[in-house]
Amino acid sequence: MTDKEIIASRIALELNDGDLVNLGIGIPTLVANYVPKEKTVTFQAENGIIGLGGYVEGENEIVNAGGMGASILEGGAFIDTITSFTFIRGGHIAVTVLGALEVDQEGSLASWIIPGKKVPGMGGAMDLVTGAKKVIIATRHTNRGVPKILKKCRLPLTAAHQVNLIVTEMAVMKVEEDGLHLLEIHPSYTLDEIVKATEAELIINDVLPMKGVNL
Amino acid sequence: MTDKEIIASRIALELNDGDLVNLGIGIPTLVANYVPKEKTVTFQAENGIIGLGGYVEGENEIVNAGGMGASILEGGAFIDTITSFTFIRGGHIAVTVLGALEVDQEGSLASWIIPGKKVPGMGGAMDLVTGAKKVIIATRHTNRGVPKILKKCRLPLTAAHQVNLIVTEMAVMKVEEDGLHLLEIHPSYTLDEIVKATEAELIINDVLPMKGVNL
Amino acid sequence: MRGIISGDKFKTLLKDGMSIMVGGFLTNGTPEGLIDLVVEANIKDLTIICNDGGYPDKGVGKLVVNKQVKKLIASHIGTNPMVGTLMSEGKLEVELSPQGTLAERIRAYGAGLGGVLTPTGLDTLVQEGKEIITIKDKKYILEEALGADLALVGGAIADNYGNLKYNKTMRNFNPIIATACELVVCEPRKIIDEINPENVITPHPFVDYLLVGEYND
Amino acid sequence: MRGIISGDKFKTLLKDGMSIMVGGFLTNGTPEGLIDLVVEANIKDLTIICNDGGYPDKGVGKLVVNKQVKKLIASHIGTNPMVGTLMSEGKLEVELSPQGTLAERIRAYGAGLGGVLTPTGLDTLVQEGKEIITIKDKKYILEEALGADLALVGGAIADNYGNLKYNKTMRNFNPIIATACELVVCEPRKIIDEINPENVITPHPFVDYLLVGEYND
Repeated sequence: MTDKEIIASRIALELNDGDLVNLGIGIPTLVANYVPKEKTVTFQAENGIIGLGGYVEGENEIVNAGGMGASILEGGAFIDTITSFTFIRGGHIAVTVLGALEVDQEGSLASWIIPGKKVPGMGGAMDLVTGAKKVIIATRHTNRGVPKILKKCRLPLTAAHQVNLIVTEMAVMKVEEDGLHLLEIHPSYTLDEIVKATEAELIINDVLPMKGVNL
Repeated sequence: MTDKEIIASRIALELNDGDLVNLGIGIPTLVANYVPKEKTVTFQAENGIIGLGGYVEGENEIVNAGGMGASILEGGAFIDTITSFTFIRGGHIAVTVLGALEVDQEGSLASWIIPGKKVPGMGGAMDLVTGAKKVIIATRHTNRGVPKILKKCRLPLTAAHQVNLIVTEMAVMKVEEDGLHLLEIHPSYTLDEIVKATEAELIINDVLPMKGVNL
Repeated sequence: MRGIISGDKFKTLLKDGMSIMVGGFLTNGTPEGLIDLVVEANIKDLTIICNDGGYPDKGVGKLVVNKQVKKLIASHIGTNPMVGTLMSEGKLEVELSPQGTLAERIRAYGAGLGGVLTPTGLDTLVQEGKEIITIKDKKYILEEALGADLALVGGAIADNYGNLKYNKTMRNFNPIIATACELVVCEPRKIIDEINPENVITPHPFVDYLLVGEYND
Repeated sequence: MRGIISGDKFKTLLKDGMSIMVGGFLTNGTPEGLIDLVVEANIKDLTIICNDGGYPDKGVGKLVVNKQVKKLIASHIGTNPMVGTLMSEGKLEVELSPQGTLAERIRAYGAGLGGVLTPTGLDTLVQEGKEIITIKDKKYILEEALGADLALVGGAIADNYGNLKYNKTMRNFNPIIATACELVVCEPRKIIDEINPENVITPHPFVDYLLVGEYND
């Protein structure tokens, strides 16, 4: 499995039957490929779909939140932006999975701006991180060796203290009141390697091998 | 013409082609009967109709804002309460016509409660009086001889300073910055009779006979 | 949506002291079968949130008459004399909210907003005890968001997925309350295979249960 | 609705310095024909309010590239590099608003509310310069209501009365901006006789003009 596949397949295990889920662009989108057949998970696209289906090349009447041609599943609904963010901000989204530039041990996330370099804007990410019941960050553990999981984010925040779980190709970490707990590690990495690749202080008890990973 | 017919027919002249109009219960409802054929006026019922038609005895799937069986005209729409009050509060209603317990020379209205006696509630009236572009009060000039058009309302207000025009069976009065102007009087009444039946101070210049009245 | 629910199962979800939002406007669009089950369950001390007080024999009026209601939040109570009577006897607390404000307060809760900034009710009894916020020299009343434990949704055509659209004027408060309650139960007028995705008013994730059968009309 | 409008008549409604809201999400549902007319009219110093900055050759991006825009209020500008370039050169003011907040601000204006009380953006750059309101121990940013002079609505199926429904995901911001502007012009994808009253999304009184003909797709 590639790093992306490891992350996506692990996160898929966090989705429960009946969940309404919003997946961000990039690695998060891949999570949809790993939902077990026996679970009914409904995906939302914040531009206005309940029941988002897969990509459709050349489709331009139905697009997903990345503006790509997409489809709607049976039983779905097209909604306006207000209704879409009523779902998002109102706590009706069980899980959102988003990428990160930085994420920290306090559960804060930076993902929308690198001042002076790149200002894509926050789109729906600030609402998603604030409103979803469970916020999962899907990210590579480092940016070419530079830690992305920090003590405290240095880039401007997307939201403070809202992240619940961080899943990387190396580890699964959970944000708790007392700090960032290392829950699972990928068997390809040693505990030492993971600690070295992480700026955040990891609270380490009962670490398990990463679930859902096929070696 | 009865008093009610005088009031309703005079108010109908205030409606312009293309107006979206909300009529309250009672005398205001009668205004719809006097809209000239050449004008296209769309009526709204705040419970959720754009394009309200007439009463329909026994109809229980479409009701008007009084809970009575009603109809929808061609080109109409059924809407929810939020959309209905987006029209109302957002200034999308050109004219609302409402009844009054009391109305005063400052344009304040009392219509929803007689403390200790009767508390029907304000329903949609407070939003209508606050949000409609033009607020017309349709009321008998007095309550069995007791003035209803006052210097200052004594009953709890529905809204302050929102009324634009007051139409009774005796007169048409307009609320301006400097006070309540007597614009028109019904030919059956003398100026003196009208002044006596009114507690409010009337500013009197160029009074005309009431328009649209068939003697 | 979790699925179809029976009347008996529905009754097990009811508890004394609950807050319940009920759709309908002067009972047009009110789910009478669900109300009857709440009457049968005879739970007490309810906070009922509804556009109006219904009629003594219809809508939330039945709950008032059966003395199950501790507090009623509504915009209009003139059609049910029992509300006024119990209120003046001090046996029922009534909070009157302008209709548009009531709808916005519920919507705000459902949408994760803290409250509503409305000009409606300024300089009236409605503003008493509430914060006034000035924005660009205009005043607004801060009305707090309003949620509840249970929504009873009526007037709907449902599909097999739990999506809802609404019959004629029965829409009114129904789609709004469906966004603002912990548990949302709908008593649809009928169930069809699938609603066209462009015509869905309440998407299925807002709905927990459909109650069907003897309560359908 | 006032009626059908020609492209030439539409151009007479345009003025330098206008604020214009444009529907669409990454140009899905954006009325390209109306945008082209605004480009032709070459009015300047515009404030454009749209979900995003479009693409250089599509959507509001065409107005940015043609240097007609003084200020852009949007949630995302990453798909149009010209926005970033002009912004860093100080030739374009950009106000970034979270997508849900942007939609709510527009809705609030259309609904006569003074603003929005949202938790989104707390403890981020978004809250800078804004009032924080505490309700029941929770903090919310007060975001002001946002209206404009002109709404350009796309992605719609219209009927002869001016009622609108929307095609698939083209709905997005379109019905929202239609409530919040002095003048609302829609470029529908097609016009049908009548939309079922239960399926209308934007009722005709919100719409001023329909632009049809060569700009239809």
